[in-house]
Amino acid sequence: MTANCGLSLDQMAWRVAQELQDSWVVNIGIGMPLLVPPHVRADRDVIFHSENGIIGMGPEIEGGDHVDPDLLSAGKRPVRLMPGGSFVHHADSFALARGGRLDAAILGAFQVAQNGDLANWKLPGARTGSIGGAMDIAVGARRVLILMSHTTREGEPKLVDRLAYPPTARGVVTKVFTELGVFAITEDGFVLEEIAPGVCADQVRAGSGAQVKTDGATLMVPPDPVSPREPVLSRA
Amino acid sequence: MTANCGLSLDQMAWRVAQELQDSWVVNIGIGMPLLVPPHVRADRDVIFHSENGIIGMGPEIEGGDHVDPDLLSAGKRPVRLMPGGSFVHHADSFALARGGRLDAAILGAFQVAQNGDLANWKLPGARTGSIGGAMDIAVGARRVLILMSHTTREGEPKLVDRLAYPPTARGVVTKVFTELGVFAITEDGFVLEEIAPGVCADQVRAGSGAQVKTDGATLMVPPDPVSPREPVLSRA
Amino acid sequence: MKQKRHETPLEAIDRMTDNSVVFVGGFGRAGVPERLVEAVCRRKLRGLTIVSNNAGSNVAGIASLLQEGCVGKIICSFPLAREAVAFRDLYDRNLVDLEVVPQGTLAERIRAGGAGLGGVLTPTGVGTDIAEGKPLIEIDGRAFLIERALRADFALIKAYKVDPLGNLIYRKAARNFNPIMAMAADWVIVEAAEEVGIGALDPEHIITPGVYVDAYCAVTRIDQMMEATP
Amino acid sequence: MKQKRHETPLEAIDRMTDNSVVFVGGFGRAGVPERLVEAVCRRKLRGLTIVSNNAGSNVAGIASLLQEGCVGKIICSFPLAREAVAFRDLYDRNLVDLEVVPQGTLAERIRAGGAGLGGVLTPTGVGTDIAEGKPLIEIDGRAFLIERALRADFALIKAYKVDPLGNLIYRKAARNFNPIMAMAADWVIVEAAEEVGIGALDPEHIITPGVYVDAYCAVTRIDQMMEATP
Repeated sequence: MTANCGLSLDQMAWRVAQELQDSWVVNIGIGMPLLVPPHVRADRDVIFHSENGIIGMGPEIEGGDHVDPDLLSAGKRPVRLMPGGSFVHHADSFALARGGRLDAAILGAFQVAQNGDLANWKLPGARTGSIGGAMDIAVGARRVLILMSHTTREGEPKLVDRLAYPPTARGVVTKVFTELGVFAITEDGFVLEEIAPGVCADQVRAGSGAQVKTDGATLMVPPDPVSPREPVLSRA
Repeated sequence: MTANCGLSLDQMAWRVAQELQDSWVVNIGIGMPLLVPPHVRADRDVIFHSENGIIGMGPEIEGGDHVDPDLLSAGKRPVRLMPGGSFVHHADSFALARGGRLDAAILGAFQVAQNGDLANWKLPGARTGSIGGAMDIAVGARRVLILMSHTTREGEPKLVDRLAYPPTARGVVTKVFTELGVFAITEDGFVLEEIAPGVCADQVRAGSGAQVKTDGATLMVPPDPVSPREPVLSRA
Repeated sequence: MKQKRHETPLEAIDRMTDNSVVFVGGFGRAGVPERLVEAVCRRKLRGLTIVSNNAGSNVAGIASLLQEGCVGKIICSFPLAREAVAFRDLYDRNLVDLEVVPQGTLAERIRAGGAGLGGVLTPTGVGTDIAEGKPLIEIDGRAFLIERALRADFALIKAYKVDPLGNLIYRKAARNFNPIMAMAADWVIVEAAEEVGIGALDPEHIITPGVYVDAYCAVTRIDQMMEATP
Repeated sequence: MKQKRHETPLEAIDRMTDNSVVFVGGFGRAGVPERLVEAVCRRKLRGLTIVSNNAGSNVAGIASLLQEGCVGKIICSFPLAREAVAFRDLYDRNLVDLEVVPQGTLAERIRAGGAGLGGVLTPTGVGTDIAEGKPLIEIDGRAFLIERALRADFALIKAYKVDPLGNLIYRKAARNFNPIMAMAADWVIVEAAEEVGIGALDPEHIITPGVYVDAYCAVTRIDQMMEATP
């Protein structure tokens, strides 16, 4: 994360949440994306899908006596079920994901390439990695929204020309949300649509490993502090 | 049907029923096979599968006020559900049929070839025919038991060298039950295992369009009259 | 929240257009969305490709679509039932196209469409007329046909109960093709016998999650509308 | 009627043998048949290929199988969870083989095995490491991998309730892989939280029909045994 520059984690989560429209069915990946649901607008009913077979997953809850061991998120943490929610088995859960009924998936990433290729499961040269549901969800969701830091801890760009990491899926990413702004994947590669307050276009370009079209970007105005509708109870 | 020769329809149904072992899961085709269930031995629990999603189908019932329009056999006639029965959707119903959990299927046939090929869906030269579930069930069941008349109404053999009718499935038939006897499909073709009372081996060979090994056949002794456990309420 | 509820079958099908591919649930008369089909007849839609187990019996359901001249093609497993009078008549006069599909293959092709798969490898139909023109593949010495996924523009579904989110349960063997068809169409329209409130259906018992349903009408009135608890 | 009931987990798994392929239900700790797994550990079976979503966490479930030296290979989607300590240790020392499968592909391969299919065509994994060595097929301009069906010799299933016929219901997200694994193994062994009588489970609510179940044990006692009505 670029220190002291751009959006806070909560502001990033808030911004992704604004993408989610009323009645959308949305899959939330483990890690940073788990911060998004509490920021969904109060006038929008978003239905969260968890790949372990929960349709209409509610927010995560703190541990304790009221925790149900049979009601866990994909990140294996206790959650609630929303009214009207239901359960399906794993094949049916991924049928939903691949079958076109996911309006969006919010995933983390190691790298995103300018053609929409996504890498988020395995480090280069590693003997193996954990795919989980990422490949199916990335391929199946109508929109793949990536929530990630703009660069690695070492300052390496994560928006890249071509993936150096093993791919999760090809040409699937719709938009990328980082602390510096919102990036659409277009025919012409990365386009900065919104820029975070206090960030300039040069910073964005300098931190990216691919061409980024920055003219035409609007200034993002997040509430500060952002107030989630529900308390964020846990951090990934 | 060869008139006045060999088993009655009820005796044929009785004989097939004797094949069914305790706890077997059995699919019953439409037509003549529907006569079989009432003859299942009282000391054997046979679970009937109906391809429209009924597991544990009970006997057919007469029409009337107590008929449930949502509980029909594959032949579209009102049935009961046995205690412990359940419902699945069509994909899961055929998953069961193809997936190896059907111990037997009892089907009718136009022709059976000595290599176990089965024809039961389309007449030669016909523009089309009704497959229904026959192809899947014939391919999926562990044992395919054919219940049919030994010859056509015109006296043409139905046990044949090679199919003249369009095939339903290749090499799937286990045994054939006709009014003349019980025929196993073996490496050496048709083998007459049991012969009906009053029938001689020459008759069997004369009525068949393929070699039938008849030596070693035992005499079948059906109860006469056969008494079904449940009244046979309808005829196909 | 998306408004899925419609007052009448005619309103529920308002998005349907000519030349669509349409799934129609049901096996025999169990689970056939007869009121929706009736509405399609009334709208006199043309050139529909109907995917269903049967080609209709007597005058209700798909038979009425055929008689009204709505249907250009039928994809089914059992076209020639004795009662399929309307179909036979049109088929004999070459006024309707037919694709016959083994029933289990039909079910899997629809499910594959719903699951975002390209198709399945099935042993059903190998060595038969059904195999003509289809790729054959051998796995561990056994032959399989590649059967392609099947999706529809619209699905007409008959359910027992529906809630405002579109969650469905079915009744006995009226379940049949309905749940898989609801997964595999771009726009899913439901005719339910009864509408209930959110929360009235036990999450464990729901067969078709509401996310698959786009529009519904209830043949009977709402009998209870429980308040959604947050 | 086939006697499926066993008094203890150890009796329920009595048919299991070395070098089997074994499905183990569960996701995280929800729906893991921990008592059956414990019994497998006690029997010190060897050379098992375990198919499950995870490679075990901490010391329970699959982790204990790994620590006891029962496992030759793991087929799973998520091997490197932070808590997969036992797996990491063995894998780093090359004492266990691994096949990583995308989670949805794993689910479909198992379901295909249960459905008697040879495999499915999936878009998942196209253009990635997962595609290596797998046939690619194009349908309507889109690329799909042919992924082969997966069956097991034994399935270890965790259910909520079971009846003497083996009918099962599950509880919430503990359902996960259990119903599809129960369809795709030659011998299916169930650990249920509760045994109920025939007829106590509503036919509409049964998730796994008893025909799939070969053996079960109940962790708690029979609380009711209704008489089967003819």
